[in-house]
Amino acid sequence: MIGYVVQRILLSLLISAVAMVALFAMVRMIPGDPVTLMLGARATPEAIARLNAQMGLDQPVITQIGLWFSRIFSGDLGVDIWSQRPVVDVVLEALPPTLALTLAGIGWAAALGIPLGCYSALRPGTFTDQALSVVSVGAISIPPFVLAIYCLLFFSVRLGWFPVLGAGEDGDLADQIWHLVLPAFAVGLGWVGYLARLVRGSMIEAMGENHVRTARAMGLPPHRIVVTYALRLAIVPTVTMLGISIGGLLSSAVLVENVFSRPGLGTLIADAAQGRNYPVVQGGVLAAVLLFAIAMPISDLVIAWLDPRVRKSL
Amino acid sequence: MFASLSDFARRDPLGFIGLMLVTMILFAGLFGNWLAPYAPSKIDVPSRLLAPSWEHLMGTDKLGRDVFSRILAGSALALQIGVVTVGLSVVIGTVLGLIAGYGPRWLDSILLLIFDTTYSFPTVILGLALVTLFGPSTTTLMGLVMLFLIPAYARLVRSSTLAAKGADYVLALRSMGASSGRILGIHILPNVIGPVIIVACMDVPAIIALEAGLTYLGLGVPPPAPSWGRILEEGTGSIREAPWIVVAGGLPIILATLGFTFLGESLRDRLDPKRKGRA
Amino acid sequence: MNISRRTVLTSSAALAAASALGFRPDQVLAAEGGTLRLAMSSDLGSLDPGYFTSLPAEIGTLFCCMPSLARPRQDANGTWGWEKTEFCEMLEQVDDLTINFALKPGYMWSDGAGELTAEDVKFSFERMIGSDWGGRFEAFDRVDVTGTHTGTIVLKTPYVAIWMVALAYDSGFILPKKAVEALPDGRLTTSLPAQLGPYRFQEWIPQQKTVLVKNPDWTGTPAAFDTIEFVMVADSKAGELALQAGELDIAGLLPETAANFEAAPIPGTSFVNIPGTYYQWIGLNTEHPKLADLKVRQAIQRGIDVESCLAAAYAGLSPKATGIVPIGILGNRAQAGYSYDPAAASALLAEAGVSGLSLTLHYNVSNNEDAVIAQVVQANLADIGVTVELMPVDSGVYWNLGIEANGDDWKDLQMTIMAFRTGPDPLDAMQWFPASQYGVWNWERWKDDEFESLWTAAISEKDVAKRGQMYERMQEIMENTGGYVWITYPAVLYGVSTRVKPAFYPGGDYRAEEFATA
Amino acid sequence: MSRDVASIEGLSVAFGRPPTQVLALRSVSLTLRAGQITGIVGESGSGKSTLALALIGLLPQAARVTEGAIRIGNQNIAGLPEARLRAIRGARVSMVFQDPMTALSPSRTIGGHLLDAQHRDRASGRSALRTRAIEVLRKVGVPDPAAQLDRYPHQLSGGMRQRVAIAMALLGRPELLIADEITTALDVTLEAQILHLLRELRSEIDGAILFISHNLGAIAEICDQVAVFYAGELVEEGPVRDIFHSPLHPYTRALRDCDPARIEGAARHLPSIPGETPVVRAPPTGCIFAPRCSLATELCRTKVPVWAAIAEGRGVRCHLAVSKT
Repeated sequence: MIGYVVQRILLSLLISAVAMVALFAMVRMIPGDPVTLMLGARATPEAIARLNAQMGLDQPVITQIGLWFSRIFSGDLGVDIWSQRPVVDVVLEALPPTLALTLAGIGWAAALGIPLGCYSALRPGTFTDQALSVVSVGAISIPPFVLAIYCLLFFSVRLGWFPVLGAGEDGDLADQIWHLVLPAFAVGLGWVGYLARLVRGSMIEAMGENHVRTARAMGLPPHRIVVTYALRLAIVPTVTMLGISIGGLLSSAVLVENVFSRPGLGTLIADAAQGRNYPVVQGGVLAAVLLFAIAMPISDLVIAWLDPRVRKSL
Repeated sequence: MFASLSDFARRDPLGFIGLMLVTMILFAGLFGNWLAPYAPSKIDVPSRLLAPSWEHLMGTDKLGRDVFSRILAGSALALQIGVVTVGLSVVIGTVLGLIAGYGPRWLDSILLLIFDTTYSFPTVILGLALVTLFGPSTTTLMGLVMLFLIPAYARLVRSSTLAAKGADYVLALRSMGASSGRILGIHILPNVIGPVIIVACMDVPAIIALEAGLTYLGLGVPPPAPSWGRILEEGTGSIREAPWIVVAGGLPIILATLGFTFLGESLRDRLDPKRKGRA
Repeated sequence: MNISRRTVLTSSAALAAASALGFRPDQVLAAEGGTLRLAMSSDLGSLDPGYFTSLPAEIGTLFCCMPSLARPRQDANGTWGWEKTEFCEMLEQVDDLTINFALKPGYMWSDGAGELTAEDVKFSFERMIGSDWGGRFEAFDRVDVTGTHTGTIVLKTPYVAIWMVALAYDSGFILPKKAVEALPDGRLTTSLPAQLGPYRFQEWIPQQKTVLVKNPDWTGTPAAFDTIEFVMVADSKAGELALQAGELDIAGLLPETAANFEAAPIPGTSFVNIPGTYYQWIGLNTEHPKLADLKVRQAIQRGIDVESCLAAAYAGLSPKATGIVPIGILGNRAQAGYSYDPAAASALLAEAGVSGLSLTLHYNVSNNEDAVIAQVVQANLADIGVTVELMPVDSGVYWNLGIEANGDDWKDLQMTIMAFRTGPDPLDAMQWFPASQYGVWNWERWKDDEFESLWTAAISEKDVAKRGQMYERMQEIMENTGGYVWITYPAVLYGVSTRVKPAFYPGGDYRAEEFATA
Repeated sequence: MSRDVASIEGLSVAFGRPPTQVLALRSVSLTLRAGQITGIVGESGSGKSTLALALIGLLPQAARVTEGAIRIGNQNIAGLPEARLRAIRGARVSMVFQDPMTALSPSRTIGGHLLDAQHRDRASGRSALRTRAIEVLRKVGVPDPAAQLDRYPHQLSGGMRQRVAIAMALLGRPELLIADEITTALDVTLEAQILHLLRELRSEIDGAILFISHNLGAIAEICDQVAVFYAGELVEEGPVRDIFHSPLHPYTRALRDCDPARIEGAARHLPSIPGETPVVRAPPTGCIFAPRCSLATELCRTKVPVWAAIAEGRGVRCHLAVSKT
């Protein structure tokens, strides 16, 4: 088992390295330079030269890549052009709110989506199943930012139940959770529908398996049959899909973070990219890529736990 | 298939609804421009933000343009972004997936590395890079979407091909000297295409909704193109004063999602050999 | 199989109830317990007047927490001038090149950095030379310290704009000499080593807010609030909703909301419309082959219905521009030399023997108003037979389009929607159009001798009225090149909670230190 | 006479709706007596498995019991709601299925399966259940049973998995154990072991065993009583000796003659019955076997033969057979 995990992590790190080199080349290809953007109409030639030198932009791309990679291991990801702060701090500050948002979003979506998927899988074709299908598919299609604004309009402004802006006071967990409810709802709603559809499909298939028939022949109560005999295998494709979709999660988070003015990795990367703040772009994407590199092995391990046959091949 | 449409409707109501919705959208997509009561991009500033009325079924937007006409014109764009992109990605992705799954080990790991690398990239970053390099346009958006869909489908096809490669019927075929091409094309493909169809059908609406998100970030289709995403994004600006614009922009996306998903699922139940008999 | 429908429904009901419990009765409303919350569309960058990006959050913090000799003040008829601050005993310009000042004794820096002295003033202004914002101190020579609290500012050449461009605005902050010199390479970043003002900079939470607190040792005019928060608001729609929910005391309004304010006001707020200090125009590249003929350019000037652009993009709340210098600043022209006249435009095109002309229009994709204006321009010019292709570009590309040094987009640049910002002096606005800026920031690419002579003369012209006329003539010359279609000076629209009395700097920046509870 | 464990009275089962419906079973009556192994034999599609699933209440959704009763002990379970059916499964009736490779859940240990099989007496505590599981595993011939509990199905051979499935069926102490083609998927040597095991278990269960197979050899070896099915109808029933030595129904005779094990000399063609088992969608007008029966007369083709009970547990549905006795 350990061999597999190490191999999996090495592969993920290789993926991250390739992604970062690709990013470096791509970012350099994008026209426009950070200095004119930062100073705008007041960019004097000396200021441009000074900043370019400071960021090492005047060196050939290859050396820049080499320099950047060599510094990673010492934890130095360069300096944020706008605020002169080390990129590591900037990224580490933006990571927790995004993680909280995506995990909360996916968390409640799974908590509601998976049972709904099972429920309609056990009644294929009935009116409830079809009604649930229409509702869950409809939920997928509502763009998160529209949903976010409607949530604000209804829950925050009219009912006053929830705050509108920000991610809450540092250190005050209750306040941060209080600020997390609406954004998590907006990010998660689409996922409820998506997970429900996926689980329904694979559950219908699983319920047809022979070992489920054996379980029913034993007279086991239905919830035991669903959870221990059917769901445990039917959930595997869903776990795989979740592992892969970290990239997608970040982009839906960006939209919601934008509306709720929440700090986050997605917004950080988007703003930095528009401002050609290369160091922060690289740092932010490295975090996103590492997030993905971690998510892949985790989802593989969860699958191995769920399905011992996979474990056998480790 | 089914004896008649009514039989289809009775036996598989959701699939039937799906078919109806998809045909409606295809119809609007093909004939939208002629059907539209007004020219979609005709600006009439004095009559801006009018409430829905008989002249303007879905009211007018900030520039006085008739929202209903823009929705109709937008369906052609939605089809292009949704259906064409997903279609191309399924074809290319399936081919890559078959090659990766059936081909030699080293080719498989290289392709897998490429697939995973594109996954790890946040959509926002790639979107911005492409838009800045090639300028915001429908083709850039389609390129961006394909960059994400092709690896997804390739990965799906690869895993089912790997599973099929070991199956007895493939060994039997090989023992009879069938060429790899034949095995892949005629025997493995029908078995692996099922899951791709259902995922692709759920992706069509997801891509249409993604276009709305990208437009919100300024990366989507440039104005004055009447994409549903742009109508939606402009609508959020005046959500209190003119709430009908957001509804008008959001409704077609929801209908498209329902249509493609249910049609996809009923297609899957028919196409996927394994699911033939079962409910 | 009976996971009964009831269990599924109750679990989702439980979920709703749990979130309801999330509502905390003691939700603190803004401006109740002395916290003033102001919406900011951009975050803090750096707090060093020499190297910041002059974002509202940076300027706002410095004006609350740091001293300066003079601050802008509007006179009776709305034109911006300056006045000495409470840190100054005396401040007067003796002649073209010398300004004497005397500080009030006894103002102490925080964190044990000693008293505010003339040495601090000398250090603060002389370090601006060669900084990113050195351009504003071109005419500045030195500061002679004549006493612990007295000194003289000496200019190299007469420079009337020194007050409004430098000393009295966002480059005129005085920094604590000893404390700043102790910093690594003598530069401030995202904190202030020592402060002196009604408020103190307490903390900056990136992407969220900047927090200032009342300065306990402040002896000057008392601060009106216990805390001031510049709250980062990325989406202006969410800002409006936060204002309505009482989470903000002031927030920018979208044009539609503002225009509709009488019919659908945001409860508990009032509407404020402030003339902006941005100036927006459509620039035509006079050297581009398609636009080389003056008649074609004049046709385009008359072919664009600026009124409908304003109605569509700004809901009619922003004034029609008459030139570069915005309303309320010396040199603002009474009216432009042309108006929307499609017939005349078509006639001009016919005279020039041009038909089926197609042009590109570049604009910055991140400005929503630009997109709307572009679509109106496209429709207007289509009516006179000119097809316009919209080219929205991301800000990274946009700001380099016309700069010869940054690539060769400038060669094919035709029409561009432009907008710059100016301080409260015409020189700050006109500095981008003399010959020296040709191919740098003058993307319309023209040169004019009369303009050059007027430009140099106006720098040192002491007679205000005469100086005003010079700038008006300069704008007339620009208009006559046919390279400019004036659009507007985008109005700054705020919703302000009725519990608060706002105060603003030129261009609608918050004057947080002068906000008061109503 | 030993008591009746289960009895099927005039049972008919149909799948789907006319006109596409299939009449899988037509008015079948059969009694299963305690201490006996009753064999069910017939070609595939003759309704054998439908009968088995009916007995344990696991008929698929598309199936409808159109007439008759299924009595377990004295309780008629035809048409009972799912919850009531669940009460008898694993307790009064247990079943072992054909394919051991897919009968056990890949994600659950053998021990887990065996504990689930005793879910009704969870009260007696895990350790008691574990010892009982080990005891039953040993009884069904699983070597070193304690070690097997923590292993997963894919780590066991086909034969071993089938023994575990049988153990699971026994743990509920059922009155009726149904073995639906449990040796079909196994190779010959394993089949012999399982058949031997079934014979020993007969004394174990104070109920009946229903052994379903299309392998006449296996039927002959372990069954006391045999029922022959053709196209959804019970065509002959009787003690194993009578069925094999003095079959009354032409189909039974033909089946017996086709058994490869009985052929002495080499023959170019293996004996077979011409034609195929019909799919019956509407009640037949004559004897269902007539089209393939070499002795068929006009009477067979026009009149449906009535079940003739010749003796206790001995009967046949055939005009000619009745006339002969």
